Amino acid sequence: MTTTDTNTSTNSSPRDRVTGTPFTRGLGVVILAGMTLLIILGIFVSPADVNQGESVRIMYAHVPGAWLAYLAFVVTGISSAAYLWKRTRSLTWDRIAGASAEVGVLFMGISLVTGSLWGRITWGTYWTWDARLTTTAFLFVTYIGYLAVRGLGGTHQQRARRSAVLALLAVLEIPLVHFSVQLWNTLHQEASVAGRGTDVEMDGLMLFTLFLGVAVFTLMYVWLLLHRQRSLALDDMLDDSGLDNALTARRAEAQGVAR
Amino acid sequence: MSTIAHEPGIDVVIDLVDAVAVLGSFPALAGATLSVCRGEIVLLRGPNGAGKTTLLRLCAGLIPLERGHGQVLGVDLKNDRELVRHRVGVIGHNNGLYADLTVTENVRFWGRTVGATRAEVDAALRRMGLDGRLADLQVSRLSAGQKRRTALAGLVARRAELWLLDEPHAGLDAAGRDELDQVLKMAAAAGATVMVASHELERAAQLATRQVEVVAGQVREIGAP
Amino acid sequence: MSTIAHEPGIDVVIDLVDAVAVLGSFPALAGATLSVCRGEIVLLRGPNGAGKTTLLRLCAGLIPLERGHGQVLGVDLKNDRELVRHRVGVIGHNNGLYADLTVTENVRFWGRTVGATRAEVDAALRRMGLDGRLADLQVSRLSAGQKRRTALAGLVARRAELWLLDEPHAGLDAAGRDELDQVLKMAAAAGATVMVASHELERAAQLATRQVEVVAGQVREIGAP
Amino acid sequence: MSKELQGSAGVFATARLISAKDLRVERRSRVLLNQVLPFALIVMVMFAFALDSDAILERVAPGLVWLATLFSVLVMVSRSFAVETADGALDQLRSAGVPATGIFIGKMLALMAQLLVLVALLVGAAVVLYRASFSWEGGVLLVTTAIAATCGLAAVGTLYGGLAAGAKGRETLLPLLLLPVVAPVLIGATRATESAFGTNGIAISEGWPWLGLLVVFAVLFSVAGAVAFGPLLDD
Amino acid sequence: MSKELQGSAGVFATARLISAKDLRVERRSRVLLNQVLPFALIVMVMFAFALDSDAILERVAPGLVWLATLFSVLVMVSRSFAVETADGALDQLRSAGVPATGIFIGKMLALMAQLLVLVALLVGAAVVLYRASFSWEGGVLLVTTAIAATCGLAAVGTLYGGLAAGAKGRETLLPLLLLPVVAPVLIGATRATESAFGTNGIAISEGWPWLGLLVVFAVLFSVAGAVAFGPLLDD
Ligand code: HEM
Ligand SMILES: Nc1ncnc2c1ncn2[C@@H]1O[C@H](COP(=O)(O)OP(=O)(O)OP(=O)(O)O)[C@@H](O)[C@H]1O
Ligand SMILES: Nc1ncnc2c1ncn2[C@@H]1O[C@H](COP(=O)(O)OP(=O)(O)OP(=O)(O)O)[C@@H](O)[C@H]1O
Ligand SMILES: [Mg+2]
Ligand SMILES: [Mg+2]
Repeated sequence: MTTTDTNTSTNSSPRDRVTGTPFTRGLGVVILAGMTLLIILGIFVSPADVNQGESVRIMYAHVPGAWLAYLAFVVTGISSAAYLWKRTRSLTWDRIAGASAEVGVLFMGISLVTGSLWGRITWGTYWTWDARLTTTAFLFVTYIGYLAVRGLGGTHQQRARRSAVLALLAVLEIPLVHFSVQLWNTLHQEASVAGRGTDVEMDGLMLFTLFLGVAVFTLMYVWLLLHRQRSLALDDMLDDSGLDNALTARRAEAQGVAR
Repeated sequence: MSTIAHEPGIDVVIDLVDAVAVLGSFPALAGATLSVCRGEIVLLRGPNGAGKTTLLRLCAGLIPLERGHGQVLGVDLKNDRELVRHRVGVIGHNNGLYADLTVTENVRFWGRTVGATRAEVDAALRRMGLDGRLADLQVSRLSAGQKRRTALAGLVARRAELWLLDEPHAGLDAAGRDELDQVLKMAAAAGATVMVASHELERAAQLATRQVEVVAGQVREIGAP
Repeated sequence: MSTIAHEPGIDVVIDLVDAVAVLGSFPALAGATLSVCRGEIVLLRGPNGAGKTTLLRLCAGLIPLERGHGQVLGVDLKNDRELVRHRVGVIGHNNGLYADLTVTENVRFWGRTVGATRAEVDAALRRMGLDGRLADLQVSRLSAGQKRRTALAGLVARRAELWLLDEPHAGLDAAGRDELDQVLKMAAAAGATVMVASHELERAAQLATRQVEVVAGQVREIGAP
Repeated sequence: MSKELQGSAGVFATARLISAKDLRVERRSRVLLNQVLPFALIVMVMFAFALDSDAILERVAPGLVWLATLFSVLVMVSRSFAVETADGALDQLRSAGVPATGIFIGKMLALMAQLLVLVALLVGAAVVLYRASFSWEGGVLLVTTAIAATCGLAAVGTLYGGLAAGAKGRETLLPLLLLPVVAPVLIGATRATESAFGTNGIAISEGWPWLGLLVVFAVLFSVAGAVAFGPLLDD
Repeated sequence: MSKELQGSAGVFATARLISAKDLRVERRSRVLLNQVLPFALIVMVMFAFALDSDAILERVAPGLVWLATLFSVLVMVSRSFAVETADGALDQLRSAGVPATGIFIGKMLALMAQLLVLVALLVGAAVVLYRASFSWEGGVLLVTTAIAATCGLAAVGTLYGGLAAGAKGRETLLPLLLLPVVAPVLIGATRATESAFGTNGIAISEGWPWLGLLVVFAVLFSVAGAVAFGPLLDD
């Protein structure tokens, strides 16, 4: 199996390997610091919103969560394309795609949960059949389906090919989620940060806190992605070494029959 | 049957070196080495679960080559296994028939997918004794052996370069077996290559020009019968 | 194996007179007359589509008797064919296995449905060579012959009075065939009756105590081999 | 180890065997958990989307729970019999002389167990998604409704699943047979759930007669199934 | 009669072959006519039961037509691939070197033809059952909507049907994959139909943008399917 094209491949048994490196450990420290700052700024320092009041603080988790989920799914799409393109075909891309989708589902989950908490406070309900909310739910389910297909079994290459095709189709739903607020008249917030020429103006500190949130979530995404990708690589290696053992056993069986 | 087109220089039709194929996580082929030349009729024998079906499916480009080298009809199995497909004729444990279509419709469908003419389809039907009452019967109304005949007729209609047959005799009656053997011998004489997995050793040994034993995912030569 | 319980006076296990069975609207059995005594091993031979499978299914009480008379194990097929069922063991062209269960679980399930003990199930598994690596493998991961073995083990575990086997050898390797033949001979010796449809005439002739030819839905006697 | 003529197992032994087997297949394949459940949730979401109005939604939430259950039943029944027919196991069961009533009860119980899990989760989802809520007494009504309704659905599903099992084009025959018959369950369970939730200001006391309907339905089809399954399989 | 090395048929020849074959299977088995159509009608009636209010019904009629279509698509796709996998024909197609794009187009066209018939009948039923009505321009919108929507549904259905075809538990995997993806079709077709019917006083002009969405979806998934079907089948 072509798993051995990862940089993590050496002769030692995969069971002894860890997924951390000095870089990720450093990254971890930065994330912790950033998180602390975010909590301080988000909960204590930044001002309450004119309309939303204190509840606006949920935004600092909700919005980065959604955006990072988008990012993660886009990364899944890109690395799936990289896997499918013959010249760059490598299972590493497939594992990045899988890892990124898992992390994306996690972030999307965070956004869904914080969103519905926020909804409880501002709209008085956890859930409503608003287009943004519904399309988000569909996106979430789509990637659960993607992960289900990854788990179907077969060889690594089969898994990679099937799921890559699916990922390229699934990523097309993101624009639908993003533009759902324009397509349908929704309860949900219009694009206020990245939106074109909206008249919503945000307090400077709020904006800064939001961007800090995005930055911290991005680092967290990178950290999770690296670890998960490596542990997936180790899983695949474990499969491979399992294959080695099975091969040896089968050959011995053939010897046994021969004599 | 006329001779099959012949690319000069490729007289080794199947060439496997240490081929490994994995089903689930089990190495059903565990380093198989085999080379088969044009015009041979090779019998694959060996106990249940040895890997005969897997070997045939590997050569047909239906499952990936996990490790080792493999060339079939000059095509590299590692990178281009889909290219081998329209040049081989395969029959597996299943028949691959549409139960709602008639015998003729089935054979014609399978013939057409590979560009066979109407005359060829009719000839194949006649060959397998399916041109009488059975011709317009729906496949769901056939007996097991009649289904197998229909599947074989579909295969005969294509006239592949390489025939890969997994227990083709199973279910056929005595006459059917003779017809099939005759078809295979004629195909081989016309330059095609045949590989047959079978447990009916006496009969298959009469057909084969060479026997090979598959044991625990490996291939072992046996002297000519 | 111990002797099978024996109702005195019923030594004719199968007794068909002019039996007609209809599939769709086709008389697959068109007036078959056959009688089989306890302890016999009868080989059903005949061309594809002759009606062998239909005859076996009729005797198993799986399809209705349209016309004529039929008694199996003293049960009248016309009125009480479901009563015959728990006394016969049938294997058809399909295996009847659950793909998600393991070999052992399948055999145990089929054994339990007819009240076989655990020891009997284990013995059956051992008999068909399924007690090693295969025992805990899911059926979906077996080769064709391994599946057939599992199905046969399920049958062996039940120890029926009347065994009705439709091409039981298909897919089995040489060792499996020998094992099966041995099982059948022992069952017959212990007082069971066996009827086997097969196209592998040489092998089946060695097994059978009597041969019968099915042609176009009718039964014709052939002298003992 | 010698023994006499083996009889086949009795009705209840068979039922236990079959339902244990079905639940084991489910445990192996995890179809309910990984696939039916998300499917049912999506069905609920789709309805909500198609209806697209909060006011309507709140009123019809209980109906949606049961509609989603209904569609899941279709999927689960067809899966339950696909397992039997994929390799001719049903034929084998028939020829083993296994009592058909036992097969029916076994498959029905396994189906019912899975359905109960499903309904519990769907009601949970409805509480969250559609903002349903209920009192203590409503809870009792809800639980008994769920049991009676799943029992009825499992009975009728198994019965018709067995009927469709052998047929050609069973993927489509089954819904056709099943849907009209379970309409009473849909209505009864919906009304009972509405009164348990207090939707549209319906009192809990109004729910109990509907529960009665469900119980009658469940009993009727359990008995009918136990009696008729043999002849149905036996074609 | 001698001929050289046979190549397999081209993409469009394959597509024609396959769709002719699928339609012939349908003609023989009459699954659409005898089973799916009644199923869809029953689904529509069931909704009427579950909603149980005339005022609501009239408003949601277009949504119900498309929901019923959607569920029928599930059934039809699983039937379409059951035909291929029942006896290993799909494997045989793969090993015959038949171009996967041709298989995709062929199966998609056959599915689309059947869906169009279904939708036409369902719209007819809606006109009768829910007293919908439409003008001449509305008719044009309705027809183009039906074509675009069925094309999209057929494309995505065939694509995911092929993916699920080999897998264990495909009965349930297919809906899980399919439903979230076709949500846009459901919405778009519903809105376009609403404006064609003039439901809730929506003007016809509002329908055209939705039609655009449907067309984009159909084109996208047709192309995606034609390209991706090969890799998906190929394992
Ligand atoms: C379960 C409920 C919710 C879900 C699933 C949800 C989902 C999302 C998603 C997917 C985004 C990313 C949008 C994009 O940029 O494309 C987003 C952004 C946002 N959400 Fe929510 N949301 C929910 C509830 C809420 C609530 C209750 C509020 C506040 C009243 C809210 C305020 C926002 C804001 C301000 C943004 C940033 C908009 C932008 O600048 O683009 N969300 N939400
Ligand atoms: N549903 C049906 N409608 C019409 N004819 C049928 C139907 N099913 C089977 N037949 C016919 O019944 C005949 C007997 O079939 P049967 O399966 O008993 O044959 P068999 O002797 O077992 O053949 P084989 O050796 O091929 O297994 C066949 O000629 C077949 O065409
Ligand atoms: N999905 C799977 N997972 C694990 N092992 C598998 C799987 N599929 C097949 N096997 C194993 O692969 C081996 C080879 O199977 P194969 O079908 O090639 O055997 P075969 O030689 O054709 O046997 P037969 O004579 O019974 O047809 C078998 O031992 C089987 O148990
Ligand atoms: Mg094999
Ligand atoms: Mg037969």
